[in-house]
Amino acid sequence: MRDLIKMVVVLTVICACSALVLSFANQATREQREYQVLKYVKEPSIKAVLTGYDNDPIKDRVTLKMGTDKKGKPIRKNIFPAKKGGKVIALAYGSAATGYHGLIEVMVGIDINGKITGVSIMTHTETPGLGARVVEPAFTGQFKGLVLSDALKVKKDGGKIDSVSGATFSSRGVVTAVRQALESFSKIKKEVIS
Amino acid sequence: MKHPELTVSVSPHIHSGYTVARMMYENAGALIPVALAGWFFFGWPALKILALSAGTALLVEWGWEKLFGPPANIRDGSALLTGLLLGCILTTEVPWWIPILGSLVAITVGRHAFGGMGNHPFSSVLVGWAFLEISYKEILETYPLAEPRFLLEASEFFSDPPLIAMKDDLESILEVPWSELFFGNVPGTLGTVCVLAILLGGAYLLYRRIITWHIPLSFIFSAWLFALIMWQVDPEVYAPPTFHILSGWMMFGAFFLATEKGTAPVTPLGMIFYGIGCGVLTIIIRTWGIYTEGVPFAILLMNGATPLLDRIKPGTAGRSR
Amino acid sequence: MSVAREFTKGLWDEIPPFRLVLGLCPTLAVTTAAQNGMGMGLATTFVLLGSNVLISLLRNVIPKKVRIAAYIVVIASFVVIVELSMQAYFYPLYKVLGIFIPLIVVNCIILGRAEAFASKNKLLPSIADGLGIGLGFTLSLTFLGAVRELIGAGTLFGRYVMWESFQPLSIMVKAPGAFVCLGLILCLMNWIGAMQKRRQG
Amino acid sequence: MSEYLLLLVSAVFVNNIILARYLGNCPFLGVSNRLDTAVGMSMAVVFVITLASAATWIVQTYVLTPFDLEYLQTIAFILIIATLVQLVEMFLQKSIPTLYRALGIFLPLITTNCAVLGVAVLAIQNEYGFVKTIFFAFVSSVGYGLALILLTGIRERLNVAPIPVHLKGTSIGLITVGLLALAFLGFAGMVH
Amino acid sequence: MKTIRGLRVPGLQDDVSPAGFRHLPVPERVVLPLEFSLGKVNPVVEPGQQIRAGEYVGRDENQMIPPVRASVSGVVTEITPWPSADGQKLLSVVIEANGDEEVVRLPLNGNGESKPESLLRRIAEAGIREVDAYAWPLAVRLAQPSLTPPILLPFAPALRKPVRYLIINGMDRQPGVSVRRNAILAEEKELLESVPLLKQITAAETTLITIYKDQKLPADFERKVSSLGAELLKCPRTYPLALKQGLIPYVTGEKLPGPNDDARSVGAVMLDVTTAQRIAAACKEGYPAVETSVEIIEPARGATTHVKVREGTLLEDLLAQLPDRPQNPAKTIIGGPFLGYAQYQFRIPLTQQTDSVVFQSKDELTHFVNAPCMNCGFCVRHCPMGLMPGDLSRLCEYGHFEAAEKAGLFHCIECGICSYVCPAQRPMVQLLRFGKSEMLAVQEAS
Ligand SMILES: Cc1cc2nc3c(=O)[nH]c(=O)nc-3n(C[C@H](O)[C@H](O)[C@H](O)COP(=O)(O)O)c2cc1C
Ligand SMILES: Cc1cc2nc3c(=O)[nH]c(=O)nc-3n(C[C@H](O)[C@H](O)[C@H](O)COP(=O)(O)O)c2cc1C
Ligand SMILES: Cc1cc2nc3c(=O)[nH]c(=O)nc-3n(C[C@H](O)[C@H](O)[C@H](O)COP(=O)(O)O)c2cc1C
Ligand SMILES: Cc1cc2nc3c(=O)[nH]c(=O)nc-3n(C[C@H](O)[C@H](O)[C@H](O)CO)c2cc1C
Ligand code: SF4
Ligand code: SF4
Ligand code: SF4
Ligand code: SF4
Ligand code: FES
Repeated sequence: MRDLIKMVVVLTVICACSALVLSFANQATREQREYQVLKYVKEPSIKAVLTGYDNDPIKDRVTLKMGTDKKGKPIRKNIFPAKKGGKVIALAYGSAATGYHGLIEVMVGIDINGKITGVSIMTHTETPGLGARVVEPAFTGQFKGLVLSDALKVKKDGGKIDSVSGATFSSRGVVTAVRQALESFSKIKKEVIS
Repeated sequence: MKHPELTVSVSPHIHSGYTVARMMYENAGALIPVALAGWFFFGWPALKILALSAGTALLVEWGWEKLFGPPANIRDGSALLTGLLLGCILTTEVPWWIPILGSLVAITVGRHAFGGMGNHPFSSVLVGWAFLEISYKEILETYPLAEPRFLLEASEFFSDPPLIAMKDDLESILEVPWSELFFGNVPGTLGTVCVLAILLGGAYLLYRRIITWHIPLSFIFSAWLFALIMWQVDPEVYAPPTFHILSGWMMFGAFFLATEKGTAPVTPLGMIFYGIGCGVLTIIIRTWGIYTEGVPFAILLMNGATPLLDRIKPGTAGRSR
Repeated sequence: MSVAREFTKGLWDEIPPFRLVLGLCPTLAVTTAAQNGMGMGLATTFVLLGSNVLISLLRNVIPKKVRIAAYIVVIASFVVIVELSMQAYFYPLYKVLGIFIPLIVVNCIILGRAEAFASKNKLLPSIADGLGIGLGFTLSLTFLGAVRELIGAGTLFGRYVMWESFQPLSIMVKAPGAFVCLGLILCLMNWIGAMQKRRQG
Repeated sequence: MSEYLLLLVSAVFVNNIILARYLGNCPFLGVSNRLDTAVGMSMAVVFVITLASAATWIVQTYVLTPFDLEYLQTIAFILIIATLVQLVEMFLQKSIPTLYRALGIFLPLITTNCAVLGVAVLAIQNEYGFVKTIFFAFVSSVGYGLALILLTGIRERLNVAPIPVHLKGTSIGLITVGLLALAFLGFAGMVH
Repeated sequence: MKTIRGLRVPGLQDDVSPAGFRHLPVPERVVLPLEFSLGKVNPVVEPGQQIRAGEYVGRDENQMIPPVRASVSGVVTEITPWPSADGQKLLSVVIEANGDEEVVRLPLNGNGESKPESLLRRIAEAGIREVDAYAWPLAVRLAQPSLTPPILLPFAPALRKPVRYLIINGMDRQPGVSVRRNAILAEEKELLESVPLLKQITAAETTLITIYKDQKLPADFERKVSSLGAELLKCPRTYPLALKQGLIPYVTGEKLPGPNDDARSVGAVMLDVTTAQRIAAACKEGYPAVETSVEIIEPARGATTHVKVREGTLLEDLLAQLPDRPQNPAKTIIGGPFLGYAQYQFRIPLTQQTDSVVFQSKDELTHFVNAPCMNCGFCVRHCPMGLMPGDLSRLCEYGHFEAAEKAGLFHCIECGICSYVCPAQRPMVQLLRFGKSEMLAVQEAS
């Protein structure tokens, strides 16, 4: 019996100490980890879609609640503002739509007037050599300078975007994601600037 | 009577006289038509590549024998054969160090690390080739045009090897006469394009009983059948079965590579299963894989299954004790 | 054995994974480059050292029956700390090592040292043991990573060092290269071992 | 349906957990000398990996994620797996002694097997649902078993071959696995 | 019918011309071994004792093993271990001959002379021994169930089976030997006489004389055979079809259950034409088995001589009597190129189990080398027993004897085909024998 109690006590103490230390470690590193993830995952895309800023868009990020998911939890969305001399000149944020094989996540840069400054594909699972070619500048470059009123559709659907040959589905996915980003721009702009 | 000098040994007291060296040299001899076809379509560079790969193989074998002794044996011709086979599956466009590196890997990692001929689980030729293919896909897959020396005109149908043409544009291969593929008037690796030459060599191997019909026939037939089924399912997407068996390394693989001694099963049923595995995997890899040619990987995979297939024993006469 | 001996044995006589054939998965998976190998090695060393210290200190407190569970908790706690800090401060390495960071917890070496050494020895030898084995592991992984990186990519610690026309044998940084390369190094170790033995008589 | 088929091809052939993902090497090289042992080990691995992935999925979904405890994943999973293997061992010993005799000796070996924890973590990383997690764990471990059995066939033959002396044992075993992985590269690109 | 795998060696299986037998004079001395694979007999003579050809030299008290009879008349000089063809030393009786050619006939057993029981007794008494090794003595194998001594039945249930097939085998055991083919040509009368006797004894449903396709036969042979109620079965020239492990499945369609089982377990009896001829001589003439026919083969010169000598003649004495003796042999093999034993000396007695002596020249010597198996599968293609000799030999080479046994080691009949075809020139049979002996040693120890 003594043994048993000792076993339970020791294990409990070890577990408790462990939990304590770990939760402390978790707290201590949380900020830094979030920053790192964004820096390495998002920064290359942000750099690709925004130009001419002098701040760290990641440090200055604004987190917005954008509706709720199926379970009623709020969806948080990071908006990365590009500033020049302290003034916001453009925003970059992610958007996603389904391609041929699941989600294609894109980063869209939009200047303060609602004009696209750049589009970059962050993640996708399209077929190498086919759908995967939507990441190429030849495709993403087409979006630069477009606004919401432009026909943001692939040519097959009557728009002005040339789809990657042999990969209509993937192209369509990207275009949809970009369009969705533009559609929410005015709302986001208001919240970020205020 | 005086005791004469008598030799004593265990029975039997005779031997067929058919030795490893003879088998290897005959097997290499079967490559003569193949090499000639390589020269016919791709010119002197074909012989240069063969010489480089065979020369390196012999040199490495010699070195290994000097360093570590038997079972390495430069005189038994197995290294020569390995080198020649490796040369046959390269194009004439590769730089000179490719056959050298390939032979080096084939003889050392592919062969002698495992205790030499007959003990290496994977075809040493294909191990050498796969090292190159994985590392230098672009170099290995740069194809020369076929330029027949005489008799035939340069092909008007193919500027790419048939299998690449198949992947790029299925329609383009449909109007090609099969004879074009049969004679090998297509871009490709130097020893694998000419089905005619390979069949001649293969027939010699069969005639000399170096190989039996089981592996080549089940390999080619199962590939044909599987391709036929797919073709029936959707002829717009999948190539015709006859195209599959006449193009690429199918014939060369079935007669010369899949039958490499030591890496293929030895029982009749085992050989047939092995051939079927090779055939079906070839078509699968050709159709859905990222590598143009399925034959080498199919053979390597089935090499891996050989010890298990060899567990299918021929019916022992009698129950087990 | 002296403390120094406990330390040095991990650097040659029992160097993992070449002599002590354990912990093969991270060895094979992360040694595509010298830097990755070194990072993995150091992370493992940290956990090894930490768990050796703690287990050595607690060795008289932990009841025999629950010792394995206790060790696992200790080791896993250190792994989580490594995981969190790497994510915070060495993100690219964290990404490259990926799933193999949490897998340090099942690395056969660590539990092995806890059970075989730290649970029976005082603090100082346990530190020496953990450091020695850990550094040995780091050296091995760095070496294997360097070889694979050099032949497979032509670089060393990310810097290009081969001649200009060199075409890397990129199979070396893929799965087959990992296995074959480690196999050949083990062969080399066997050979060296045999040479040493012969010299000793 | 086709989704599951692709997952099967992916887990068994393209991303085989041992030949492409390097998980579970130590027991892989340890038990691949005799075919009957390899078959036993394969069955044990399939059993434990599938069970463990299901258990860890439940804990992740209903405990760790809702309470923002994801950072405890590693420690939670390893404890679950260790406990689970213990329980399975006790259960088998009591209830299905024949199965216990077949698998028993392998169970402790599996506790410290990267493959078990690895598959569990991968299933979470890939954000599979419950059924898909179980399927993924099952086919992944079947892939492990397949590779193990193929390797064992080869190694049984290498036991009676004149392997150069310094290459004997683990060394040639690793080279063989390397060449097996080389062969499996033929499946590359068939599915993601 | 079930054809077996095996080997064809065209040159060695060609037909020989009917040479008949050269009868050699009685030798000066004979050596008669008393030990056999079935067991040993006890000597019933003593040194110094006078003896006549045909009288007992050794007998088995249990009357299971056929007795040994003197093959020459003369004086018993010693009873001593003597080297035998297979390299053993066997207790043997040495008789100094007096040149008398007479042989004492077997006593007639009253008037029941043609009843199967008395025929069987006569066969048992005649001292007939067979070239092939069988599990039971000839008289036991031949007896139909009603004639089998009941005491044997509990030990050998196979003997309860009626005899469906009686096979008189006229094919030679191995390529390169033509003793049986010659015997059919030279002693046709005895062969034909034996058929009704054997049919009567065995009560066989079917009686077959097996010969090679296109084998040279005495004139009108087929008709004579069928008039006796027997059939001529023409078989392919595949070695080792003429051995029981090959012929029994070929004829009956059933495999022998185990490596040591007798044909009776599938209801068949098989014996040599030469054995059949000895049976006829014993039953019709009362002539005991004191002679043996031996083929002297010298492949280098293409020479082959069939001789009839008294049993126990030493090879040395035989050679001395030959006018055309072999020139400087490098190797001397008693028992044929595939199955025989190489000798280191010539003082070896030729017994009824000896069918041939081969003299090889230096150029014909085989060199088996200790090369690794290249897994070419040639041996698998040819092994008549359906084994994988390559695998077996590796297992034996590396000491995995139990695995080899599981893979069928003891089914190997040591026919030598795998060694013959192996391109790596591995000493296959030697390795397999080594494995068997090690395994037997292990079993004996436990
Ligand atoms: C392995 C495989 C991968 C495929 N990948 C894609 C893909 O990434 N995108 C796509 O649109 N279709 C893909 N397909 C689907 C077929 O090509 C399908 O026929 C095509 O989507 C419809 O053809 P169409 O759009 O030209 O009419 C894939 C099919 C297979 C077998
Ligand atoms: C193996 C394979 C992979 C494919 N991958 C893609 C892809 O990644 N993205 C895509 O949009 N279509 C993909 N396709 C779909 C087809 O190419 C389909 O014909 C195409 O979507 C039609 O678009 P197109 O009108 O631009 O040719 C794939 C098809 C196959 C057979
Ligand atoms: C075993 C071996 C491997 C070689 N590997 C390569 C190689 O990977 N890449 C390469 O360009 N040259 C390789 N070489 C060949 C030489 O580097 C050759 O001189 C070089 O390719 C000449 O090319 P350059 O004229 O473009 O400099 C190799 C040579 C040998 C003997
Ligand atoms: C494994 C290996 C790889 C080699 N790779 C190259 C290479 O990429 N480029 C090269 O010029 N030479 C290479 N060499 C060959 C050697 O360095 C060559 O003789 C000189 O480079 C001559 O230009 C290689 C040699 C070996 C053994
Ligand atoms: S094993 Fe036998 S045959 Fe071989 S060398 Fe020794 S004694 Fe001679
Ligand atoms: S000697 Fe034995 S193993 Fe060899 S072929 Fe004859 S029966 Fe088969
Ligand atoms: S014939 Fe010789 S080399 Fe060929 S498999 Fe048989 S033993 Fe091996
Ligand atoms: S092991 Fe070989 S050499 Fe020794 S007795 Fe047996 S057959 Fe003869
Ligand atoms: S490190 Fe993966 S099983 Fe040991």
